[in-house]
Amino acid sequence: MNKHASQALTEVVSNKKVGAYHHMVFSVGQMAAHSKPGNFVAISVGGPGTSMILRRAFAIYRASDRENGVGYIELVVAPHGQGSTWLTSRQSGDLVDLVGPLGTAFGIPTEPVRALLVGGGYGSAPLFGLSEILKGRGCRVDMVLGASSAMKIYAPLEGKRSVNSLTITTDDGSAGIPGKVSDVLAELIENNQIDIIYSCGPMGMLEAITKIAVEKDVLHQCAIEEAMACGVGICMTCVLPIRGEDGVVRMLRSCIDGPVVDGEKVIWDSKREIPEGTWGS
Amino acid sequence: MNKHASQALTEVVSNKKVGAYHHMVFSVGQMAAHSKPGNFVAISVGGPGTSMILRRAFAIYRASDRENGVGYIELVVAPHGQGSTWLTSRQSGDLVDLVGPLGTAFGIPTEPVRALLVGGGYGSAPLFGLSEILKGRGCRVDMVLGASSAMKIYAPLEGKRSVNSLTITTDDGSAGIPGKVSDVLAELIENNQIDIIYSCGPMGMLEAITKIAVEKDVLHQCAIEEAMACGVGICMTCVLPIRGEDGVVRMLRSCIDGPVVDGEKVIWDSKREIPEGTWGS
Amino acid sequence: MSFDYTTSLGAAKFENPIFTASGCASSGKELSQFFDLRELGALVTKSIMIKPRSGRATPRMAETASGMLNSIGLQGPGIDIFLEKDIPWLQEQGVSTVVSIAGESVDDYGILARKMRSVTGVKALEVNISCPNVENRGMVFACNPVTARAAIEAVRRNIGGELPIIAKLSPDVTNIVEIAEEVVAAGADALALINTVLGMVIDTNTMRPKLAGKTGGLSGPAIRPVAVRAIYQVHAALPHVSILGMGGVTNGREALELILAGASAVSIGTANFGNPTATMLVKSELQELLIAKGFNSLQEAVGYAHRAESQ
Amino acid sequence: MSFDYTTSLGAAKFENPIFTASGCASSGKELSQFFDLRELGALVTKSIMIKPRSGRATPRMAETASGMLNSIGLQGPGIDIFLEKDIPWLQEQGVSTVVSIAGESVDDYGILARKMRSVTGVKALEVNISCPNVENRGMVFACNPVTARAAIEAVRRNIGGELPIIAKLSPDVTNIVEIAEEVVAAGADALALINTVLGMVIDTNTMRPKLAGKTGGLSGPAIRPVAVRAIYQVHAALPHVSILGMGGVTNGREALELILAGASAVSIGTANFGNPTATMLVKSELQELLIAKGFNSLQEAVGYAHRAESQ
Ligand SMILES: Cc1cc2nc3c(=O)[nH]c(=O)nc-3n(C[C@H](O)[C@H](O)[C@H](O)COP(=O)(O)OP(=O)(O)OC[C@H]3O[C@@H](n4cnc5c(N)ncnc54)[C@H](O)[C@@H]3O)c2cc1C
Ligand SMILES: Cc1cc2nc3c(=O)[nH]c(=O)nc-3n(C[C@H](O)[C@H](O)[C@H](O)COP(=O)(O)OP(=O)(O)OC[C@H]3O[C@@H](n4cnc5c(N)ncnc54)[C@H](O)[C@@H]3O)c2cc1C
Ligand SMILES: Cc1cc2nc3c(=O)[nH]c(=O)nc-3n(C[C@H](O)[C@H](O)[C@H](O)COP(=O)(O)O)c2cc1C
Ligand SMILES: Cc1cc2nc3c(=O)[nH]c(=O)nc-3n(C[C@H](O)[C@H](O)[C@H](O)COP(=O)(O)O)c2cc1C
Ligand code: FES
Ligand code: FES
Repeated sequence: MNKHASQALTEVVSNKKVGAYHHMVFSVGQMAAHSKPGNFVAISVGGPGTSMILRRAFAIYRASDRENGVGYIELVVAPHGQGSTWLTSRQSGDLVDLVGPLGTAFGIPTEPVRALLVGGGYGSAPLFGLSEILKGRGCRVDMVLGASSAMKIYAPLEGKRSVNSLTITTDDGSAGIPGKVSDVLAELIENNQIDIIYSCGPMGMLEAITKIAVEKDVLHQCAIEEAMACGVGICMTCVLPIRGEDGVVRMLRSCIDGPVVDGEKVIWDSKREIPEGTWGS
Repeated sequence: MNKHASQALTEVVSNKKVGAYHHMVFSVGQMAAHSKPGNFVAISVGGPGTSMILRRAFAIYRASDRENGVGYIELVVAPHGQGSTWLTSRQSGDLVDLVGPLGTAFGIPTEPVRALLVGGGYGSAPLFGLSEILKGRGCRVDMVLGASSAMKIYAPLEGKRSVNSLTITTDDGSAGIPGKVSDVLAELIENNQIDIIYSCGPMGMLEAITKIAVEKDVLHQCAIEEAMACGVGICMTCVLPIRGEDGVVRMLRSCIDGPVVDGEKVIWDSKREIPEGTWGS
Repeated sequence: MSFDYTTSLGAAKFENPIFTASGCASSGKELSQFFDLRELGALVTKSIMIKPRSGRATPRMAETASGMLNSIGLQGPGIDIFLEKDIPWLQEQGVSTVVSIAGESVDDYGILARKMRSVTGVKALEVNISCPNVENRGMVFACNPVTARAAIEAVRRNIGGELPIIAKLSPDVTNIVEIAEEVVAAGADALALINTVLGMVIDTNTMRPKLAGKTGGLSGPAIRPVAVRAIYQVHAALPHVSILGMGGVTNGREALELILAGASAVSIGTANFGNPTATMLVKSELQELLIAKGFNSLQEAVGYAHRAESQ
Repeated sequence: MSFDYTTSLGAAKFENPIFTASGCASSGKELSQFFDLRELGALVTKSIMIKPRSGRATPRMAETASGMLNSIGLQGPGIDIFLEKDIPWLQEQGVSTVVSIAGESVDDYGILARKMRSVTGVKALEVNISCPNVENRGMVFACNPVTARAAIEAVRRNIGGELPIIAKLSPDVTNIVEIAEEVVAAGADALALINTVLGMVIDTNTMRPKLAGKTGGLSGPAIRPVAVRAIYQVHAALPHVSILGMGGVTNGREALELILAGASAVSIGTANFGNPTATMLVKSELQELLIAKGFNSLQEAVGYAHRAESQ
C-alpha cells in the first residue's frame, strides 16, 4: 500500500503525440514529490455521463517536484481502447481526476551495480526515471527496448542519453534488431556482466525475461500489468500468484503488493487457474 | 411520419450563449430544405463510451437552405441535464449525429389570419420561423413569450422584428408582466381578434392555453413535448391520448403524429392514467 | 472464397442473422425510410395480441445508465387489423418477417396461433411469454415452467403446418435452463433470449416511481452481460436448439459476443432508438469481424466460446 | 432545526446511512488513506469464510457498459485470522463495523455465527447467502427459499445475544419477495438488497468467456434499476423489515432513489473503485438533498415513494 496516495483533480499541462503514443504532462502538486519509478497513477476516463466506470492505470514516466507545492507527473499513453483514447484526446487546461502515486517502486541498490533495463512498448516509460536515479548512484545502465514496430518504441532523446547503451528490437524489423527483447537478453547480460534486470512490459515478455534471469542467475524486478478495477487495493481483481519469503504461494494484489515485484517469485504459468498449493486453494 | 427524415453526421458551425440558452448552428446539407416550423431533430449525445443511449429531441429554430446542397439548421438548447449539457459544450468543427427533420409541422392557413404565437422558455424557438412564414402570407402575428425569469426568454432581435407585437411574462417579474402567459392570453385574443393560436412550451402551459382557446373559440395548434426514446416512431414511448376525427381517443405517438397537434383534441388531464374509453383500453 | 452469412432457427432460413427485436421496430414502415428492410435477416413485429390495446399510461420510459426502462404494455391494433394491414405491407415490400404474438391466457396463445395458421409469407412465429397471465394472479408465463409450457403447447397444438415456433424467455427467473427445457419439450423449435429485465426508476423530483406502471423492462447495453450468460447457459444445456439472441447489442463486436455464446441470430432492440440504422451497422461489422477471424460461415462461430480450453 | 441523519437496521443504530458494500472496501485499511473511516455509517467487511480462500483464478474482472463483472471467489484469510487481525484494527480505529460472513454449507453458517458470538464491538452481521451450496449441487443458497431459510436459521440458532442479522439476497430469483419472507421468518432482522446479477462477458479476441470462472457478478450503475425494483417490492411486502440497499449508487441522488424505494441505509460498492471517496460524496450529497426536499430526518424519506398517489 502506497502511503502517499491521494486523489486530485489535475490539469493537463501538455499533450504531445510521439510515435504511437501521447506524452502527457499533468500538474499534480505535492503528489509529484512522492512519486518513484515503478509507481503508477489511476485516472478516471470518459467524462460526465460515461459508461466507463473504472479508472485506468498508467505507469509514471517521470515526476518533477518544483517549489511551493507545484509538481508535474508525465505519462506515456497508448490510445488503445475507449478509455485511453478519451485520455489522449484531452487538451491543455482540461481537468482529469487522478489518484497517485500508487503501488510499489523499483528497489534501488545501495551499491553501484550493473543494471539492465528492459522495456516493452510503453513499458519503457518508467525506466528512464529509474535510469537517472541508478546513474546518480553510480550504476552502469544498459537498456533494451522492444516493440512490434518502430512507431511503438518510446525512447526520447534525453532518455537515450541517460543510458550507457541502448539496444532496440522490433518484431517487424522496422527498427533495431528484428525479433524480441528476450532474443538479445542473454548476450547483453553476459557482455555487460549484469547484476540486476529491471523490466516493464507485457506479461509474456516479463515471463520470458524471468526465465533468462533465473538461468543467468541475475536479480529481476519487474513491473507487472494486471487488469485492475480499483488500483488502490479494495477490489481483489488484480491478483496473481506470488511465492512469499516463507515459500507459500499467495494470490497477491498487483496494485499494492506490486506493480514492481520480484520476477522469480511470480508463478507465471498460471493462466486461468490457481496454482496447486496456493494458500487457501 | 416525416417522409423527409434522414440521418447525418453534421458539423457544428457555431455555438453562442444567449441568456440561459445556447444558439447552435449545424451544417446539415439537404435536410434544411425539408425542415418546417414545428419539426424537430433528434441528436445523439455523450460521444464515444457514453452511458446515454437515447437521442435528445430539439425543435428546429430555423432552417436555411442554401445552394448546392448546403443547408443549416439552428437550435436553441437549454443546458439542463447531462445530454443537453454535452451538446452545448460542442465547439465549431465538432461533429454530431443528427436525425431530422422529424414530426409534423404547424399548419399554415391559406388565408391571411390573425395569429397569436405563444412560447414558453425555449418553446419560443420554432415560433420565429413560423412567424416569418405567416407574415409572408399576409397574416398579423402577435407573440407572447413566458418563462420563469428574464434569462429564460429567448427572443432575438430579428425575431422580435418579425412580429406585430411582443408581450413578455415572467414568473418572477424580472422582465415584462409578472405572471404566466395564460394570464394575459384572454385579453390578447380579444384585443387582437385572434383566429388561431400557435404554441410551444411545457405541457402545463399548453393545457392552460387549450382551455382558454376553447373558451374563446379560437383554433389552437400546439407543439407538445413528451419524453421520447426514438423520435422516429418505433418505440411507442411518446404517446398521448388524442381524440380522432371519429371521436375515438387513441394513444398517438407525439413524434410522428406530433409534435404539432390540435390542442383541443388532446386529453390533457390524463397524467399517469389511460383515459376511459380510449381505444384498446 | 465466399462467406456464408445465412442462418436458420428451427426450419426457418434467413439470409443473414441480424433481426430487429420485437417492439423495437414498430410495424416496419417507420424504419423503412432509413434503410431497405429487405436487408434485414428478419423484421420481428411488435408482439400482437388478440384485441386492440391502448398500452400503459405515460410516462412509459426512463433512461438509465447504459439502458432504458419501458412499460409500453403491448400497445397495438390487435391481430385482425394487424393481419389485414401490417402483414400485407411487409409482404408487398418483400420483407423477411417473423410475427411476435402475446397472450393473457393459455387460450389466447391458442387463438393467436390459429389465426396465424392461414397466413402465408411469414418465416416464423416468436411467442412472447413474458406477459402477465390473468388467470394466475398476473404471474408472468415465462416465470414458471408450468405456465411457460402451457402457453407453448397451446401454440404448438393450434399452429398446424410448419411455421417454426420461437419461444421468447424472460431472464427474471432463478433457472432459465429449466424454462428453456420445458418450452422445447412443449414444442418450441427455437428460443429467443432475452426479454427485458424487471426494473424500476424513482423520479427524485416527484419522489415516486417514474413510470406510470411503476416497474418496467430494462433493456440496452446494461443488460448485455445477462443476455450473454443466459445464451451461454441455454446453449450449453440444449446445444441442438437454435437461439435468437438479444440484449444490448449496438455493434458488430457485441453481436459476435452473443453468437460465440450460442446465438444463431441476433435481434437489435434498444439500439435502434439511438441509431435508426443500427441493424445495418451491426450486420456489416459482424460479417467483417467473422471474416477477419477466419470463419467461413456464420454457423462455424455459433457457440464457439464453448469449445474445450485446449482448442 | 437540525437534521437527523441516523438510521437503524433491526436493533443496530448507525450515525448515518452510508455504508461500504461487502467486498468493495477490503478490510478497511486501504480506504483509510483517502478519508476517515469513522465518517461511514458502517464499514461492511468482505464476506469471510471459515478457512483461508485463494479465490478464483484471473481474469476475475471485466468492465461492462456502466458496470463490471467480478468473480473474486471470496478470497480471504478465513474467520480466525480475520478476527485476530482485521477486527481489532477496525475497533482501534473506532470504525462502525458490520461483519459479512459466507458459507458453503448450512453448518458453515452455524460455525461462523458461533465464532462471531464472542466478538464485541461489531454492529451487525451481514449474512451473504449468495454462495454456492456444496451440499446441493452448487445451487446458490439465496436462490431457493428452503436453503436460504436454512442458512439464516443456522445463524440465528448460533449467534446468541443481540447481534442483528442482515440477510443479503440475490436478485437472480423469480420471486425475491418470497425469499425475503422466508429469511425474515427464519430470524433475519434486516435485509441487504441486492447482491450482484449473474452475467458473462465473452472476450472477442480469445473468443472465450473473459473471466476464468466464466460467469461473474454484474454490479455498478447498470443494475441500479434492478436494485430499486427489488427494494421497492420487498419494502411493499415487508414494510417493517429494514433494508440495507445497494446496487450501482455513485452519488447522492441515486442513493435517494434507494431510500425512497424503502432502504434505511445504502451500501456503496463498485463506485469505490472508480472513486475512493465515493462514500463521502454520497453521504454529503444525500444529506443536502434530503434537507432541500424538506425532510427533517432520513427516516421520513425511507419508503416515501410508496405513499398513495393522492399524497
Ligand atoms: C500498472 C499498470 C500500468 C500501466 N501503464 C500504462 C502506461 O504507462 N501507458 C499505457 O498506455 N497504458 C498503461 N496501462 C494500461 C492502461 O491501464 C489501460 O488498460 C489501457 O490504456 C487500455 O485502456 P482502454 O480503456 O483504452 O481500453 P479498453 O480495452 O477499452 O479497456 C480496458 C479495460 O480492460 C481492463 N483490462 C483488461 N486487461 C487489462 C490489462 N492487461 N491491463 C490493463 N487493463 C486491462 C481495464 O481495467 C479496463 O477496464 C497500464 C496498466 C496497468 C495495470
Ligand atoms: C419534441 C421535443 C422538442 C424539444 N425541443 C427542445 C429545444 O428546442 N430546446 C431544448 O433545450 N430542449 C428541447 N427539448 C428537450 C430535450 O429533448 C431534452 O429533454 C432536454 O434537453 C433534457 O435532456 P438532458 O439529457 O439534458 O436531461 P436529462 O434529464 O439528463 O435527460 C433527459 C432524459 O429524460 C427524458 N425525458 C423525460 N421527460 C422528458 C420531457 N418532458 N421532455 C423531453 N425529454 C424527457 C429524455 O428522453 C432523456 O432520456 C425537446 C424535447 C422534445 C420531446
Ligand atoms: C420499447 C420496447 C418495447 C418492447 N416490446 C416488446 C414486445 O412487444 N415483445 C417482446 O417480445 N419484446 C419486447 N421488447 C423487448 C425486446 O424485444 C428485447 O427482447 C429487449 O429489449 C432486449 O434487447 P435490446 O437490449 O436490444 O433492446 C421491447 C423492448 C423495448 C425497449
Ligand atoms: C469486486 C466485488 C466483490 C464483492 N464481494 C462481495 C462479498 O464478498 N460479499 C458480498 O456479500 N457481496 C460482495 N459483492 C457485492 C457487493 O457487496 C454489492 O452487493 C454489489 O456489488 C452491488 O452493489 P454496487 O453496484 O454498489 O457494487 C462484491 C462486489 C464486487 C464488485
Ligand atoms: S486493482 Fe483493486 S485490489 Fe488491485
Ligand atoms: S419517440 Fe419513439 S415512438 Fe415516438
